[in-house]
Amino acid sequence: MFYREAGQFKTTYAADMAIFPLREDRIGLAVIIVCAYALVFTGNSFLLQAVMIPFLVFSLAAIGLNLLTGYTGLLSLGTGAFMGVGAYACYKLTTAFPGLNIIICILASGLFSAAIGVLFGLPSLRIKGFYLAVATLAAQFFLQWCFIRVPWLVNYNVSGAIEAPLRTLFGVPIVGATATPETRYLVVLTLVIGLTWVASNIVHGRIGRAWMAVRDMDIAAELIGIRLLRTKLLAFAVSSYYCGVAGALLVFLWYGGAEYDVFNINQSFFILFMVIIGGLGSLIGSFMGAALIFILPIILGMVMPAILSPFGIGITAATVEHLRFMIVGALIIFFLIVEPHGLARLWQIGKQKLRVWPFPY
Amino acid sequence: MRPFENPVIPQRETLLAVENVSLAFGGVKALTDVSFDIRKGEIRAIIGPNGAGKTSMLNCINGFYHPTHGSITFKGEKRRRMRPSAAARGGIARTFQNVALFKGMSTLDNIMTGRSLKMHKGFFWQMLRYGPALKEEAGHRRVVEDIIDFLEIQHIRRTPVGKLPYGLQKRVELGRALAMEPELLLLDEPMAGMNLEEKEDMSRFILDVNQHFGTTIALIEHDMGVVMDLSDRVVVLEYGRKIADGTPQEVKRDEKVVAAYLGVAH
Amino acid sequence: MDMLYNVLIDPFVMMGSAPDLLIQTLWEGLVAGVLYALIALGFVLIFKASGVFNFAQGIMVVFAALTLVGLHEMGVPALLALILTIGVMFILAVTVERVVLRPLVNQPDIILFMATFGLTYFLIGFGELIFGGNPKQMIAQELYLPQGSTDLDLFGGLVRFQHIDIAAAVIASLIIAVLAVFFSKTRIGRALRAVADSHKAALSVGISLGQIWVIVWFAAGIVALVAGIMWGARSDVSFALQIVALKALPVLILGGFTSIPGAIVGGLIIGVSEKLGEFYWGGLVGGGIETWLAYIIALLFLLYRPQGLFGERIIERI
Amino acid sequence: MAVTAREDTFPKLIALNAQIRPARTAFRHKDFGIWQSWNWHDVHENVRAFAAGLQTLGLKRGDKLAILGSNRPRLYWSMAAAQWLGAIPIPVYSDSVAEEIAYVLAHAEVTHAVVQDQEQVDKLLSVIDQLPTLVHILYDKERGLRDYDHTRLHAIDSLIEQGRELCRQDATSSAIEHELQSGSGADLAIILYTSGTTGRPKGVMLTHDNVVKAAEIGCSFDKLTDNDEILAYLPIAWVGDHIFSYAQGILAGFCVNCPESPETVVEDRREIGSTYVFAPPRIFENLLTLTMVRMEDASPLKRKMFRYFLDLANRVGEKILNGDADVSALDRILYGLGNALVYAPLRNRFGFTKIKVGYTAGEAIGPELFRFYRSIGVNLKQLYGQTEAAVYVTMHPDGEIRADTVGRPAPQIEIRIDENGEVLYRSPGVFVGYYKDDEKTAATKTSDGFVRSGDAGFFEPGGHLKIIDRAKDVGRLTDGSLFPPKYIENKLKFYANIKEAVAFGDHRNAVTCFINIDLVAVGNWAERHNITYASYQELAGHPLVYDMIARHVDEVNRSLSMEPGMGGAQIQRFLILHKELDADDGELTRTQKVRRGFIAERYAPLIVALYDGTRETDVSTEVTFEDGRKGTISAHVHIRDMKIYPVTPTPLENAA
Repeated sequence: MFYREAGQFKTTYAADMAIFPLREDRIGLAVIIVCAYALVFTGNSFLLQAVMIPFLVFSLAAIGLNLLTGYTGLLSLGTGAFMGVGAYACYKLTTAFPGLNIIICILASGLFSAAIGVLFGLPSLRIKGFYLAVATLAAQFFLQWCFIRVPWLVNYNVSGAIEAPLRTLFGVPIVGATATPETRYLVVLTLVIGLTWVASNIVHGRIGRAWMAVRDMDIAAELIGIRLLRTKLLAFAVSSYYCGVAGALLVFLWYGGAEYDVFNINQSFFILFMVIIGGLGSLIGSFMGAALIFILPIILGMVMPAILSPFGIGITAATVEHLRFMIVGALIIFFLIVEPHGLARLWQIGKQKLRVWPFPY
Repeated sequence: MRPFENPVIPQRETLLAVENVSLAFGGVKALTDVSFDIRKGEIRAIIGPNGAGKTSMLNCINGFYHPTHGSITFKGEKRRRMRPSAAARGGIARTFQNVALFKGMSTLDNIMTGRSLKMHKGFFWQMLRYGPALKEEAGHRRVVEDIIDFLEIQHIRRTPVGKLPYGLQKRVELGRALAMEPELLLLDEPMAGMNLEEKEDMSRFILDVNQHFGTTIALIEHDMGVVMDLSDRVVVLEYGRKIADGTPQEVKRDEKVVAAYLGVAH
Repeated sequence: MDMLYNVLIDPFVMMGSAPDLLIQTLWEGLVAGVLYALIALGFVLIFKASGVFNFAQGIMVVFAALTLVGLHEMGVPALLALILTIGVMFILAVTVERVVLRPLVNQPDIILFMATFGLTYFLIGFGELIFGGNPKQMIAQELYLPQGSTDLDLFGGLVRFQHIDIAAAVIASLIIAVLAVFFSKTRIGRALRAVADSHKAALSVGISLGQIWVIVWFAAGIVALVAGIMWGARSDVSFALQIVALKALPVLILGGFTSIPGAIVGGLIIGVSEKLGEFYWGGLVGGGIETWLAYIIALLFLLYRPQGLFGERIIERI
Repeated sequence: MAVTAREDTFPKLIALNAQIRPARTAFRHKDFGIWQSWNWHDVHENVRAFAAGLQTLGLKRGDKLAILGSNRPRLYWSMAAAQWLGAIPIPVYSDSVAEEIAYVLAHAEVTHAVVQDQEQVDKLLSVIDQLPTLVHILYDKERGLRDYDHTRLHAIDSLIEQGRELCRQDATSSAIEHELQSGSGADLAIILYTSGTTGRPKGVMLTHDNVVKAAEIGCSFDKLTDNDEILAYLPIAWVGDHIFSYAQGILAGFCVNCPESPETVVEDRREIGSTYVFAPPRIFENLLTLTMVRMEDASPLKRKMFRYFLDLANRVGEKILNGDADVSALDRILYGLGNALVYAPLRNRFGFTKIKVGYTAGEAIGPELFRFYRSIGVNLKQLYGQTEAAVYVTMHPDGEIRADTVGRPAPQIEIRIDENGEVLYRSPGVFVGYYKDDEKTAATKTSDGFVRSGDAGFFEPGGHLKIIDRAKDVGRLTDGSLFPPKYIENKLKFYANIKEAVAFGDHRNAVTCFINIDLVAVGNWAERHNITYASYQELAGHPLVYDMIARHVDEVNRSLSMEPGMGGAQIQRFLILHKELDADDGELTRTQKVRRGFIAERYAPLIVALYDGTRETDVSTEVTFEDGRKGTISAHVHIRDMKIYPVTPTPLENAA
């Protein structure tokens, strides 16, 4: 309905292969980004702290997993652990080099989880599907165990937890107790946008195609000269990098501190659900999935008591938590049934409908 | 079918030589002591009844299986255990009996993957995309568009291959193989399950490929008529053994072949 | 050098010097293994019959146990509670078939796999919503499960055998035996095999997929219940168990997804090696290696034999 | 601004463009997935080099060069290149069979041919022995031609390259310049062969002056500038395409876009967003039919909305477009809403978003159809033109658009109507004569330079010309009342369900007609009423289909009864033909006009049946299939009698 494609023609391949070839899409994207930044001025720190920041963090993690599972077709249940690696690495870095810019620390910490990711990705050459999932479970549990049992990771502090120290950027505290939600939100938002941009560049290029080729039919991929191991390991590396950074952000710009069990198996599952519901093999889907899985329960938590209290039904936080589990579970089944390709596909369909409007097809 | 005959130049240099190749899975013998050669620029047909080991032969040639005995010499290089990706780098491309496209991707992307080997801009540039990486992409896109034009599939450029009818999928797969600019092109039943018209198109494409790009082609095909029209020389396999080898006319006359096709016990 | 000694020599010296401890550990391992095997069995049943990799099996164990205890807590007599629980497991089986499997028939395996994730989370939420999240005691004696223990004097040391463990071993073996008979002898059993080979084949033979799915899921439910009771009797009943349930995965890797004996052997191997590993080597790295040892073993094993102990070698065709 | 040419030939105009707007895009072609573009500088270079190349192939002043293929920049350039050398380009309908082409090329004594691809080359080679004068063939697309004998076969690109080389030497380049300068407006610019409804095609000779003047008329009338975009998709052999795409493109300097393939025309037009559109009614018709068919599958709510806003548009849309004042504010607001929800998106889908003016011509267009496009904001106009006039005879000025007329005489055009109602015109665009056919020329051109259009029509009080039919086709019933077959047929064809209609009645006691149903529209209708059918024939024979068509015919009869002098021409009996009329069977011309006479004899038994009162009859017909094979189809055809309305004459002003 909003699309006016007449007159939008391409005279070069570069233009034709643009990620957003349609003007309307570019405008839409710009509007979204502007709005995202504008949220800062709402001054609603609950919105920023409890909704937007975690939403963005999870989106990033979901993108990471999506690169691996959605684009390359390698199922992983170790996301949580890889996030953990990032978080702990960041902690070690920023405590070891207090002078080092925190942003650099965060970005660098991803490299460590990337390395670990590659290590646990090695088996992927020989094993596939469920089997690989188990391999990644090994990573999940082994790493989680490390977080507990290797005191060096937490600088031998008794609590066994990691604390986000105070760090500033241009004199403004962005990490630590005194950092305001606004500043932290801005940092997270900027990082996420940047990394998403990079991710979309990768998946739209040679590498992305190689990944999808491996996903769709690895034999054929190999027969056209794509090196399987290299491609898969690269996927593991990039994926884990994103998860790692997400983990670092989670601890340093959201929680402010964390213990090992933040990165437990359930975390892995939740990210996986975001990817499934959002849509395998779609970046925008990762955001949608994160929104649904993370934000929906929050809304429920606020709405349900409101609805039920008039009927004299008191509802405890625990109950809400339980309902959240049920609903998430039900949602997953529901989506797999109605649209196995997730919200992203629905989005696509909607977009297509707008393009051909008023025609049905 | 062909504008006019282009006579087979006698004794062109050998591109690929199969020497006493045997292949067995556990006890099952797929190939037994098969030898033949493929000469530069010719169209070589491999025919035989079902289960004769034709596909296994192709799989050996492009390194997907490794012969238990014997050797395969490609461009004068003896290859014993070669990975498929290595074969691809060596210049062997291939299509499959039951189409092996990347279902999730568009026609364009499928053919673009064929260029993977020729694209070299590293991870860093890929991250930025704009600049060198995109320039490279555009360059290869041009080549791919040539192929799309050649195969007359402009109208399905953006269609996910999963949605395409079988005949077109076969064509796209050929396109992907061509994108590799191979020296040796292996076609596994390129016309299986096609109607007459599609078969004629495909034959035309195969001939054009052979003539325009001078690509050497080895193809497996059931339709004898097609084989006779297309191929310069024919190898006949039965139960994993070579039972005949020569020009279509010679092979057609060979009583062993006739027997094999009529299913006469011998 | 010292490290090497600690890893390679010392543990075996210990085993030799204190065989009773070794036996005790082995026994513990075996019992744990039997229970892993039971859980794995549930997976195998469903995978064989419907090709679905049922991630929810672990949760079904917890859910079953929780229902049993929960009902009893509500004042239902133990045995009645047991029967009711069996009923619940049946209802669950039917519901799953109607709500999850039927709509997803002919979807790729991975989709169904994901669906069982959803089922898992739903069951967790559901169970906790109804019976509350806090750990419960398994009603062992109400179910006439043997209490106490027998100490045997072996190699100049006491080895303690918990009766409940013995019972567990016995019951587990019984169930396995029953299933074995069921699969090989009964008509339905053979039908299930047919399905395992190919859905179309089964349909052509004229068996309703739906029924079969209900049956296997119910069977898996029963197995889960038993496993739940046994495990609950040894520790207590809570969703912490799901972590334990995940252990079934490495077991399956070892045993292969479709082989019942595989599941058993795999279970025992994992159980034993885990306990031995923890007891003799765990200390070196600060203990608690039980949590991941099984997976690492499975992983290493995979690299060596991707198709599992009893699986066929896969020849890739193109 | 009115465009007036100081240069008098097209090559000179191209050179001019290369000076005053070198960087402005002149041609685009969707090829290899993107729009390959050439600006005026490139075009000038290419045409010049092309000319030089052609010279080396011996093309000289007065020679004829045939052009065979669909719209491609290089083919247009070949026209310019030929004109550069003073040779005469002769575009030919590329979809016509080898024999027809052979006739034209032989008749025109063509020496060189420029063709699109292997298909056309093969076509020429198949009749080469009938073309003694043809020496060289040039092709645009090499695919499949590599192994052909290239002694007389050349690739356009390599020839242009060769020419470019030559032009580097001063000698040749000055020679080429001299060739350009020695051309003048009085020279023959082009010969367009019209596929006449009867007999062999005639070669209409037009000079540069003719074409340039004609092009000027259009350009200034619609204020075309070099910012306009047009999609060239109609046959290059057709005068319309030659004037709109070639002549006006060069004169006004706007960009001519060539689609990727015939199938992709709609998408390509959408991508380009052409500002200046020309199409025969049937194209707009198909577009509308397709729209309605597709909307049938839309959700009920959406359909309701669509309907509502279309009705609204039908009520006020045209007024708003014409800038009438008497539209209520509410309606204006609603129309705005409709524009956002329906009209603008529709225009977008059609690729009409940026359209400045669109023309329909060739044959009369249905009022509903016409009104539809105007009401959704497409400035669609009608135009009455002929090859002999280099198109322009009459056209709709802005603000006085009327569905039932073809508008006022175009600037610089004089029109007179002779006693038997035939329209005659005189204008700067009027042709020199028919090539090698002076008697036909004499028959068509009067001594005082007027041209017999062969169409019957009349000026109505408004000063607009109204065409009824081909003059020779307008007949009389035995009772003496007027019988304009085309007029009746068009009224019928305005219904989406009716694709073709052929009316009979001249020298007979009553009007009867054959009807072809539109397979798309009716097929879709059948689906919705779950009527199953295996073939066109079966659908055509279906009683329910008959009922539906009968309703249409009845409406036509009513409207005829209310028009002056037309009341006698009401349809008394009709039948639905068992096969689709087809150009391959010679029933239609290449421009899809019905050949009434031919059809009459071909289906003589049916006509007999129409008049002898039988209710049904058997018939079998020989047909030519896609692949050229022949076969016969036989059918059992029903005939319907219709109700005749009493004649109620009404004053002309508010007719139709």
